[in-house]
Amino acid sequence: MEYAISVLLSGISVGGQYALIAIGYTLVYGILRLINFAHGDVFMVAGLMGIYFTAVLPISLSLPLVIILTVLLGFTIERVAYKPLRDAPRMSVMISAIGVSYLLQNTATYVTGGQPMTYPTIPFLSGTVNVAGTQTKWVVILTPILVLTLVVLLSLLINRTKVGMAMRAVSKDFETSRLMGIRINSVISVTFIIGSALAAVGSVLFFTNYPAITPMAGAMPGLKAFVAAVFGGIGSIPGAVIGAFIIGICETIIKGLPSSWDVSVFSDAFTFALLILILVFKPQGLFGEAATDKV
Amino acid sequence: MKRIIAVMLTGIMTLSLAACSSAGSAASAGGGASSGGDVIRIGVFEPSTGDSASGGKKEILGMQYANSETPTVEAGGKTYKVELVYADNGSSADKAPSAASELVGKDVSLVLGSYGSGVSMAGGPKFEEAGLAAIGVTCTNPNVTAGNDYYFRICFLDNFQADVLANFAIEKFSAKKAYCLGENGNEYDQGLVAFFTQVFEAAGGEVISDSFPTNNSDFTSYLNKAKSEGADVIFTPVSIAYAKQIMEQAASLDIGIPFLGSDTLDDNMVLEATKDTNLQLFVSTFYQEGGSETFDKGIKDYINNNSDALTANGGNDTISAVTAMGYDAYYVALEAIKAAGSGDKAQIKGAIPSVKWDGVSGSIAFDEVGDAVRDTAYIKTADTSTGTWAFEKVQTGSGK
Amino acid sequence: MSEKKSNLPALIGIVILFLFIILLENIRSFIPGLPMIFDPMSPLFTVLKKAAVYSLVAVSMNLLNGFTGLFSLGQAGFMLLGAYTYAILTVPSAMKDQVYYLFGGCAFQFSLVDFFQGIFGSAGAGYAVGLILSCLIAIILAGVVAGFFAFLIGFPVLRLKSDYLAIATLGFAEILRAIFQWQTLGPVTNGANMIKGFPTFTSFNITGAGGQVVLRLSTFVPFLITTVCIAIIVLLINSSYGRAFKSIRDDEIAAEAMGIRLFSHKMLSFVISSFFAGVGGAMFAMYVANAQAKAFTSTMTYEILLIVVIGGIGSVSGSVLATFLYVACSEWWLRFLDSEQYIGSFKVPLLRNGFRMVVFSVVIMIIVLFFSQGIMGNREIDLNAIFTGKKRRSGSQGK
Amino acid sequence: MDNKAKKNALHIENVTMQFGGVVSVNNLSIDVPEHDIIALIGPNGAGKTTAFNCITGVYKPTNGLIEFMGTPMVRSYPSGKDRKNYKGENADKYRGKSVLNPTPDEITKLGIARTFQNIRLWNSMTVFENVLTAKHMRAKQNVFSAIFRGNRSEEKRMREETMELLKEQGLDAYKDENATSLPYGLQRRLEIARALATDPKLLLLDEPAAGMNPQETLELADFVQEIREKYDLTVFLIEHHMDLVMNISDYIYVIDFGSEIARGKPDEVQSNQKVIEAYLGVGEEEG
Repeated sequence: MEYAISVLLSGISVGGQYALIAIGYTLVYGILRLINFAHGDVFMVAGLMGIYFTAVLPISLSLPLVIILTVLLGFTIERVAYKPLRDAPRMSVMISAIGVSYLLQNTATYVTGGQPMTYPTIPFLSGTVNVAGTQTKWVVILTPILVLTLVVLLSLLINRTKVGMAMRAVSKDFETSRLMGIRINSVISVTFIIGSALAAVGSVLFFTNYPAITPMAGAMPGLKAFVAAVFGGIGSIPGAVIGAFIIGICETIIKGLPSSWDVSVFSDAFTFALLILILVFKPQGLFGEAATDKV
Repeated sequence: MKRIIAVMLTGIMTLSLAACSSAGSAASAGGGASSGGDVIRIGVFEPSTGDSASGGKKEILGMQYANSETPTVEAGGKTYKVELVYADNGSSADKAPSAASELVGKDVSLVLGSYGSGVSMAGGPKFEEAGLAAIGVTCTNPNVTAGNDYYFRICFLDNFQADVLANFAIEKFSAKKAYCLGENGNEYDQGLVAFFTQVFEAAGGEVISDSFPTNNSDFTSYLNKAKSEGADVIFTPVSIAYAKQIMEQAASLDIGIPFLGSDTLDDNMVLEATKDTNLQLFVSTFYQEGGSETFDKGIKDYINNNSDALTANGGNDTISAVTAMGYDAYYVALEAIKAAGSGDKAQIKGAIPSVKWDGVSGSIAFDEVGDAVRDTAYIKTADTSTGTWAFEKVQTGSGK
Repeated sequence: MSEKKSNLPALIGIVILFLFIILLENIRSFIPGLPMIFDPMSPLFTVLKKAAVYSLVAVSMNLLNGFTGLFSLGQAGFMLLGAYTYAILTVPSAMKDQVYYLFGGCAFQFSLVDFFQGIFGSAGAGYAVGLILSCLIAIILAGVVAGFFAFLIGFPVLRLKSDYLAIATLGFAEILRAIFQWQTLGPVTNGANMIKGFPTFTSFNITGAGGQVVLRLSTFVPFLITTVCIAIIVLLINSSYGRAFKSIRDDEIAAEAMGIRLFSHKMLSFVISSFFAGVGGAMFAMYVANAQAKAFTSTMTYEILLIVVIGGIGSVSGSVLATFLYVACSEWWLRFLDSEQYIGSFKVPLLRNGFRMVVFSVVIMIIVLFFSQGIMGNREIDLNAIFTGKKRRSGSQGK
Repeated sequence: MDNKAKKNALHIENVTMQFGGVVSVNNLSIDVPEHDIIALIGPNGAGKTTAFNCITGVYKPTNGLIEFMGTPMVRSYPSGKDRKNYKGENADKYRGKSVLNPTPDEITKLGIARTFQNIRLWNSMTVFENVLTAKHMRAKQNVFSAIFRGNRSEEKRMREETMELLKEQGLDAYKDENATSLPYGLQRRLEIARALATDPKLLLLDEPAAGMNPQETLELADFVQEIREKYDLTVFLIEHHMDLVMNISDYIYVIDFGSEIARGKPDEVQSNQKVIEAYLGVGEEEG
């Protein structure tokens, strides 16, 4: 029982962190129909910035700075690497995204010298707490709460504000929105800003829990978050969050299965198998809307 | 139009680079032609990017220090300046062959490295083809030297190391049940786990093992599993980044089971992760700080007086065993050059098997496969209050 | 105008190229005084071999991504299948116990090399025939296995839209990697350990009685295999099927309305592309002299994709050209960026480990953003024109 | 009316196409007799192209039957959730019979070729290749014979026939031009040539005169009649251009909001009050 709770706790915590990244994916995909491969790496860079800033600045100052700079990074990436390709085929944009991801990873290798970096201990978040006989960090408990709060806030933003309305319009019909005078570029920028800010917050939570950062640290969580976004129905924020939690929990359950079965190695493979299954049988995901092509 | 510009740019880039590189190779070719001159090059085949970069850099550090200590070698009545030539094998098997041929192309007399067995095995055939001897420093996989006449090594092998740790677990903790955790697809981890399992089960123990996927970051499920299975020891022969994660997460879970690690865990980044926790970590290693005071003092000075070296060592002056091994490897190379009497690669290759050297990590001699004859390993433990390594014991294997 | 006649110059050109490569690799044994760069062990030849291998993989990816418009990121997975098929089939039985030392030998004892040596003998010309046959069959089977897997996964994934297809194939490659690394399958795949000991490119060097190399063919062999494979791909692209692929890329709906069966043509392209990726994987195993699943990561696929982009999506000759440039830059010419350099006494700033890859990725981004056509766009270098000196009108299809 | 006497090339019966809650085509029934030129007209958004897409297999109609040359080709009825939400008529007329839902390429193979309202030429190919590629479907070859040139005679035949087609259409001068670099009128023509390359019995033209000037439209009318004779074609077209439709059509169907509002010979339709109200008034100003 204690063991089951500990597995569930890990699952919720992992899922929560995927959720924060997945929201960024789902927002961007919903609007640009672009798999932003670089998103996971933005998350990794946010983690690295966290390390470098806390080394010289107090935490209360450095964390906001990390968020601001990550937002700036996300914004810049969009402006430099995606905007010029707005009318290019989708494949080009995706290649550009892969290129950005490659660049961020290589730059991180250069800066860190390839060494795994240690994320600083953040007071309170890193503190431990005992849940039903299992010791865990506070961050594990706080992540899901924070995620849910953010989902509510984001839903409000999207459903109640002017920017949110524009975002919905753009994701429904890009061309028409443009004709209707919606400033597409600012809507897209806002999307990237929100996504990056969430990635920054996600990085704080994730790396407090798993404190070693390597240049590849963002790739896997990034891909899984994308799978979560697809699973939940791309474009749907609650979908992405639920997808992320399902994937996180499934993953830890697989890891936690008896060793004699020797299946724990497939925790990542499972995620991808799930992706293929969902794409084949329910391509619109759990909460997405089916789209028809115009001839 | 753009296309034409692109082609032109590419052309210019290509030309300038070709010019650049041919200038470079011309220079080295000139050096090669005058090998009767006064320079002997030693190739350093190590990762400085990729997963194993951290270990590779520390190994290079030992060689650099040794090189700064003894920059010349006397052979055949002449004094040669020894120059280290580096090639980054990128910790990956697909980059290793080109890094190896980079060294061959720079006309080195012999090669040292690599940290990591996979890259050594990938580069090995290149050295063999070129008739160039390579001395492995800390590549512990049996297949590095087996079937390759030109590969030697000064470290012990995986099976020996696993044997030592299994015996240690039985002797020290009277362990009956061990939990092993390695990275899926990493031959180092899986090899050690397999050998450990053999020895431990032969001694009547029970082994549960798991593998985690590459780039995994959540280890709490595995650790909780070990706990709920009632393991007496946890054996984690993983690379540094994972070891660090595992230690951090084990600390927050209050796991309370002793950890056994292989030589990769002998790293100050792992050590740091155990500081101010109640973790028990024991690692088997090639060298224990304090083994040679002159070396300890010398290398610490070297590290502290050189900011690049300090960064490479992870920001402090704790001596990693691989650094000591790199240091010894350099001297073994010098001995081989002396015995060969020149910088000729074929003669050096012929001389290596008979080289004997009393290094800081113990005395080194080679057996017929080219492996070092070693029968002891050091076990050390992390002192969690001071954040240093404490010597535990000298451990021998079960003698198999 | 008959086609055969018009392709003759290209054929002659290729033969000359082959001869040149053989000469280049052996020249230093005739004229020992030549610079180190002509040493058969110099980076030049390593780069040539790797580029030969990668250019086949790049062209096979281009067939799918560039000519059929299917954005697939599964190339590394198919290479993995090819590499393992080749390795498992050709490791001599005598080597198996040592290679599979963790598993007490291999569950699959058959070895093509032994089989043919049993027929043709293990020395002299018989050995050569046996070696060539066993490698050839193993390489073809490597392609077949990769193609077969492509066929199986094609059913679910080829119905997906562009970016979903990309991510599904990427996921498939990851799943494959996990399976091949699984210790439980160790007796076949050798688990995490690499399979080695099989014939590599070096095995094709002709040695004399004393074991010394008489004629080096280790660079020629990958060139030969790649050239044959690429020639087949080019013939396919210029055939009726190739036109059908292009029509699918240009406009799927119009293609379907003109009677081109979308699914079966996509499948065809996918299987053929995977077949050659499998062959490329087998050659990759020969190049690195081992097969280990760890090498076939998504980074490898990205690398190949970027090569295709640099060369120009939809250009075979562009892909080949870009591969040689890319491999030479990343593995050779730009290596100097990784170590400290001095110009006089001035230490060039920034240069240290990892800088090469940063510069490299910046260059790639510049190409992707500002020269999205790549080197060649969708044009081709006309070999015939080069070797006859005549310039034909580009785009002329009237041959 | 002699329609009954002739055999129908295409017979559309009770076809309804419903997207969610929107009925785009409602209970449409059309007969296209062999060798005739039949037109389907109606204002923008009347559901003409949707009807075309139902015939060519792009959409699966919600309900109805389409016969080609006397054999059922498409047959469908609403079931499950669709049945509950179904707003059209004859919901259960085809229930119990097998559902036929061929893909567009299968329909093309039967002998129905089409053009598109917004021209869909293959933009990376030359004029010659565009037509040649459409011959792929009926070529006797497999992938191996194609790669190793075992299909040389077949390839030669396809190239010759393509050349012939281009000459007839007056496109041979442009054969090596990129298809999309042609003037608009020629692109339309090329699309028709490409459709002809599939050896159709029935040709569906989706607004063939859209964007053409009066002169080009006149030429087009002649052209359509010419190819009908030459290839013994049946033509079914959607058009806005009233001149063209009135000129060449043997019979006209008029739809609005998905439903038929009138049918008849050109002069009958022209004088139909409903048609004038729904369509002609607007159409004349436009055209």
